[in-house]
Amino acid sequence: MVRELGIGLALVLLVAVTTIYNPRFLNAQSRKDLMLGATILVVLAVGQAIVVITRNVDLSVGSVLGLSAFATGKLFLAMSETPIVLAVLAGVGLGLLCGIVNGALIAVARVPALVVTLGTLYVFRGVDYSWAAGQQINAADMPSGFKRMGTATLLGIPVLALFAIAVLVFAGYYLRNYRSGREMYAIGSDPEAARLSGIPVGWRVFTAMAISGALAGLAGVLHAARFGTLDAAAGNGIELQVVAAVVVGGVAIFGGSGSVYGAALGALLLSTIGSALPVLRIDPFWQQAVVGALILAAIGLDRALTARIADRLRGRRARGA
Amino acid sequence: MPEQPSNGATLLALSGVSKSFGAVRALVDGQLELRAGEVHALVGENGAGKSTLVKILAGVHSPDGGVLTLDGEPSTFTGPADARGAGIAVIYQEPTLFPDLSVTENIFMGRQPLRGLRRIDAASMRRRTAELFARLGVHLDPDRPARGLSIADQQLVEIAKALSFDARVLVMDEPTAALSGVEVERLFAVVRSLRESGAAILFISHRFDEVFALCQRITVMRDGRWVSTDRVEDLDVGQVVRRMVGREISQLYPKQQTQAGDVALEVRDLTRQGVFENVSFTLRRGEIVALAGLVGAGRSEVVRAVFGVDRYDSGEILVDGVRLPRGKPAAAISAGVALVPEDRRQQGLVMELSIERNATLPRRWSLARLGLLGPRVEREDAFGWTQRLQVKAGALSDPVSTLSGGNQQKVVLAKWLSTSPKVLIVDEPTRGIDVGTKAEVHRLMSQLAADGVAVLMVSSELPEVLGMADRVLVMHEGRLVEEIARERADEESVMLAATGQSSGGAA
Amino acid sequence: MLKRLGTWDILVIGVLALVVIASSIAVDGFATSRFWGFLLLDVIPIALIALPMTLVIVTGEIDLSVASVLGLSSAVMGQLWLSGVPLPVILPLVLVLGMVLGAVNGLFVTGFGLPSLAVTIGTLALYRGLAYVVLGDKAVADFPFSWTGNTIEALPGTTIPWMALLVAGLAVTFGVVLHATPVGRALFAMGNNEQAATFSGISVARTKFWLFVLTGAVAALAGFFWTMRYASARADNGAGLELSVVAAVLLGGVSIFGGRGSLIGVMAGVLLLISLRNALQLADVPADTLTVVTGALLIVSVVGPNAASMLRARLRRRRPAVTPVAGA
Amino acid sequence: DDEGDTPAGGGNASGGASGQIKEGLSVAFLPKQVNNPYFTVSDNGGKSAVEEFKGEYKEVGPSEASASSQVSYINTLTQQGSDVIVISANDPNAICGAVNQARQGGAKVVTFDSDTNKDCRDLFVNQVTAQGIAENQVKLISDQIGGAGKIAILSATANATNQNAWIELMKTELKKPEYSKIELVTVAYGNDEDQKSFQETQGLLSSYPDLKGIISPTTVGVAAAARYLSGSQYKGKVALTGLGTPNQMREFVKDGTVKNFALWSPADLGYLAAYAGAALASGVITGKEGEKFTAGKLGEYTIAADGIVVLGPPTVFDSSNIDQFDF
Ligand SMILES: Nc1ncnc2c1ncn2[C@@H]1O[C@H](COP(=O)(O)OP(=O)(O)OP(=O)(O)O)[C@@H](O)[C@H]1O
Ligand SMILES: Nc1ncnc2c1ncn2[C@@H]1O[C@H](COP(=O)(O)OP(=O)(O)OP(=O)(O)O)[C@@H](O)[C@H]1O
Ligand SMILES: [Mg+2]
Ligand SMILES: [Mg+2]
Repeated sequence: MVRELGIGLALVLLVAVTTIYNPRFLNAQSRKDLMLGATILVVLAVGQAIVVITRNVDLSVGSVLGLSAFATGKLFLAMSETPIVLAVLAGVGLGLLCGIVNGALIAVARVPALVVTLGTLYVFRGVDYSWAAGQQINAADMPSGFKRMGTATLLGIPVLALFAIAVLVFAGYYLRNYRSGREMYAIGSDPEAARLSGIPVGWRVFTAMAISGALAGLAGVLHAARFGTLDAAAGNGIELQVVAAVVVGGVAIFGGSGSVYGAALGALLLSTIGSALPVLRIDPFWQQAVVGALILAAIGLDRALTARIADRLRGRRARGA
Repeated sequence: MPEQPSNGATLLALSGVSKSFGAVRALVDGQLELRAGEVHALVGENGAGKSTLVKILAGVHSPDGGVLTLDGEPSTFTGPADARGAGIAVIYQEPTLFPDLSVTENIFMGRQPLRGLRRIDAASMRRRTAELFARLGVHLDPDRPARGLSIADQQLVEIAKALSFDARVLVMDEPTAALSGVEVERLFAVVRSLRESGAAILFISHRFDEVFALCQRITVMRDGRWVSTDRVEDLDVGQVVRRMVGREISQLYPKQQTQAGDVALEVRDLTRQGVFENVSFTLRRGEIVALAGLVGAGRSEVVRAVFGVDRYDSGEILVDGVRLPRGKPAAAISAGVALVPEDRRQQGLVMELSIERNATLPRRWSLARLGLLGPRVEREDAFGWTQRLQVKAGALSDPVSTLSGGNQQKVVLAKWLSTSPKVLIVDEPTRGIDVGTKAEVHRLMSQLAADGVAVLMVSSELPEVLGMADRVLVMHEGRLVEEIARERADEESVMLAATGQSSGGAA
Repeated sequence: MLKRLGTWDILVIGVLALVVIASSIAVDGFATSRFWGFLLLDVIPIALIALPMTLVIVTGEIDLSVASVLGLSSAVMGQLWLSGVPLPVILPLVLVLGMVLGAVNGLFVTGFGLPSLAVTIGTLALYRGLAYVVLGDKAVADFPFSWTGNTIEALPGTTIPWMALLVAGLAVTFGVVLHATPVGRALFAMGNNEQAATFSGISVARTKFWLFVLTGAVAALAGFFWTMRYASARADNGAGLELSVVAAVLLGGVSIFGGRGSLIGVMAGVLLLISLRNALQLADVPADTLTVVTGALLIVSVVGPNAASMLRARLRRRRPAVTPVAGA
Repeated sequence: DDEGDTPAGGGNASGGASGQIKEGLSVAFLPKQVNNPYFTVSDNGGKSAVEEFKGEYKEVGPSEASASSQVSYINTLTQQGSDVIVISANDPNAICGAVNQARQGGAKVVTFDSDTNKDCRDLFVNQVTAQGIAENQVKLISDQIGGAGKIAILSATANATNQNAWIELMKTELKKPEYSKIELVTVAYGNDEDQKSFQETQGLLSSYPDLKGIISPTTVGVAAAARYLSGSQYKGKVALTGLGTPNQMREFVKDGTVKNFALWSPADLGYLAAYAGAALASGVITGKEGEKFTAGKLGEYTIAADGIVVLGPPTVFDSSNIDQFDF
């Protein structure tokens, strides 16, 4: 909780400074833009957080997003009357399929997630490219209802962001309140002890990968709705940003601790930096460097905090016998 | 002694159970019968196969052969979840907690109480934890993470976890190893009430007083085989030990008389906050000094600090009168100190590396010519000591992980003996090695001492301590409480000091 | 010597030989010296960075910032050149820069005890960002031909670039260090079991720190080569190269968890990856398919050995495998 | 399509007819990046040209827009002995060495869309003159904002040569008396990335509340800016023009976000480049200034200074004509 608080504070500070510099940063339009800008990264970060909590990693999310986004476009090209619900389901389903491929390779063949998902990062993207063959799907090809979803708001909150919020709340609730959710933490904390406790480790890791895939698929649909214009390159290279968001959000890269809320805050922070720097009229070339420095600062801070907590606990160990 | 159990039905039984890990035959013929309303002790030397048997009961290992019967029905467990489903709760020898999760969550992982929609009922979970802790007399915050708990507290959490099962069968693998008297008494009270309510309990311990105080029957194991099962009334400690070891103890420790020489190692006021305090002692050439104490007394920490692996807060260490820098094992090695660590799998050996590379790792620089290690240098060098210690291996280029535990231990010994140390520190040198080899190791240590090496031996095995040591240093809760000369050292004096009851003592 | 090769090395070399033979027969223009000249030029930067990366991964760490170090070195080269510093001075300066960048990684990893995956994702962004800060989106291209031309110059009478010879020399050096020196022994030991390595008198933290420094220096050297070969200093040079390097190293049989791998395997892996790519390119296979092939190769390289050993174990005896879950 | 000559300009002694182009020329298109829709369209234009003069067409290229992987493809084409390489350069310098090797190997190299150094290629087929773009864009925005107010430019990357040339000329253009009431407040860079361009647009509008119009002379930028405006309160209030493709912009022209914008035909660009390359390879032209050749249905073109061939003035798209285009 301390960690989430820290990031929340950093976020508030960033928004405050930017708003003081330029009050329009927080007007209705701009608030909406900030939320929209964070939506996709938040959805991906939630999935990634679940995977990282189990001491794995999913580098293929960007490729899955691209594949699913393009598939959504293709679906509308083929059947412009497709109901939105169906399109969302199709995208999520495709992502789920990709996640299942990852999960099966990792859990069944017992190989490191990093290598497998680095491989599927290439494979899924390659499939996406071959399928697209340079085709672009334009906003005009999408039904207006779907595109409206990309900009519509409900009570001042963009509909797309509502998806992200729903995913976040659901995942957060699941991880906290369900046995299988807690078992994911247990696995990340100590896989061997998890096995001794009778936790179905392989199955849970498989599930985590599948969830991450499905959420990347959802992110693809959201991408299609938001950007309207689609080619096969959507989400290219976003994976490291997602991992960074998760790590900045206080999820330990070696598993077992952190929360999806933290990861979402991390994503929100990274995307808000992306929006704030142009408003602050900071040299665009500095942006990436700032992001990198921030990642380092965040993980360094996280470690310092953990060390302090550990020290406090050690101090308490003076138990008489 | 407590009263008769309510009923004596056999809940869980093993017969003819065997289990091998590669070439190591951990269990050859395991037999056990756990009855309702009875506490059953399982004793045996280190490496006798007790924990392996426990893991078979827990469904962690599936046996290679033999029968497991549950309520009279032959059954098989395909995983820990099966055993748990059958009402078997297990406290493993090594705590298996999740460091990142709260104590409460650790206790209820996978079996959290649920409320509507299959959600975890956190409030009732915390309440039940508090109840369990109250029952055990534990003062721990149920919401604190398991990370940073002392071994004793970890063990208590494990006990609370096992109790929370309301299991019919409770298996405890050395639950008291890290506990002090008060906690042990509380645990026993809980165990007795469980027994009265009709549970079957398996209790493993190296402390015979506990065994005789708590248990109704005792099964003795040796070298993976069942030896005997008797009612406590029909046994005494001497009989149990003889059955465990299989021969007279005195044969085991061929101690040569040596003349103590110059001081080789001097430790002054070594302190590490919360772990050990003001530890001072000297070690002379030709001497074997034993560092005794209960598990968790801090002996390993002291010798690790001496070797430079662990940090320490104050004090100094001198080898041949020269001060060792802190935290530099390499410096300790070049000053002539060698440490055979207690955990060979984690600390002693690089399991995936070959025997020859393990055996020569500390001397890789001195073996190199022009900075290069030729293809045969290590093998030729490793050959000498591995041969002398009779390491049984296919080839020296095999990974050390393919060796049996005892042979692995020999490789660790070879690795350090080949550095020709002035000061040899051995931490539990014979843990997990078979009876024959044990005698060999003892002979070797005697021989080295006779050759003028100063030997510091940490051991939890009293007979080993009594048989080998010229002097016995006893640690209790991080302090050196007694120094006992060979002549006056016996089981009682050492145990009294180790349990902190000597109150000053005569030294 | 041959019997000291691991089964995986032999397999990778075998597949490489197969690819070469099959391509020579099936792909027009493959078996030409000109093709191999081009191919070697493509191999050089990846092979170069793969050398220290192998050592880093053998110790159980990873460095994802290498391509950004390459880019930042290139950008700094451009900026220095613009401000009139001569190339013979620039080269050592850039190497020192690489060492400093590597030292920052090393400090975070060993000094603060942070996971290298997280740290180097951070410095991947930081260093690339700094490259843009230094050079912006400019390209500096007016390097003298005496340098740019010479960098890709072939050995007289052949099409083999002399740089390839240099890399081969470095590869032999790294191979000897890793496989036949006390340092190499220490690297394997700490990759397998850090604790046991510490107990054997190995200074794990210090060794890892210097390994990161070395990686930075070599990545900077690759940046120099890159800038000279393409005669263009840009901030985005080599973007995304880190994944190719890691892929090649893993393909070469190095375990991502550390403690296992050989330099011969890695060099065969690099050659396999690039020659397969260039051969398919020559056979007009579209880029998309190349991407798929690269990924599939990587997956097969880890799943293959595991599946095989699991199958063998199952055939030998039926007992549950005790394998911890894959880590990040 | 009829493949006859278009009677534009009339046959001239130094110019050739398409009949003089050799059959069976191998023409390879190497875009900045395959899978990029803009290049898919223009390469397909090239493909129809190659089919007309009965050559062998192929498109190769990297899936990420980097100069280094382009070099690898140029090397491959060199080995394959392509007659004509039509390339859009990711870096004006980095591919020079490889391209020159290809030319030594007998290939004719034509750049299109994005040029290399002029001594690395035989011809550059320019979509439009820089002057033409500048005049066009300034005129479009001035008409939309009524000739007065603050404007900003949303460019691609800060080192994009063509973008910078256009921006410089736009500044000169704005000095003309008829534009004296227009003030250019800033140039922002969206790096030709959708998301970045989107955020930069947002940043522009936050920083300059009284901004009247935006010029985005890049297809990615103008589409992102249009999408931002159409979903924001500024829709219809802040004018936007630039260079964009009809398919990407149709939506925003119809919903009133964008009144008009301009672009050349990417397909024609590829088509012309293919003909230029074929004419070179057939010896119809050598690449010298003043030489003429006929490019199929597009008619006759003359090589300008520095080996540049200009496609022609851009087309302006608005709600009246946009539905006639599909690219
Ligand atoms: N996973 C394993 N792989 C290989 N060998 C093992 C494994 N587990 C145990 N062994 C070996 O099996 C033998 C029996 O071990 P076990 O742990 O059952 O002994 P124990 O009776 O519990 O000893 P202790 O009193 O020291 O706890 C030992 O030699 C040990 O080294
Ligand atoms: N991981 C740990 N975290 C906190 N405290 C620990 C940890 N490991 C050991 N301790 C504490 O350090 C002290 C010494 O433990 P240690 O096991 O080294 O003692 P020992 O006398 O060598 O016993 P053993 O016979 O097990 O080797 C104990 O009080 C123990 O609780
Ligand atoms: Mg045991
Ligand atoms: Mg110990």
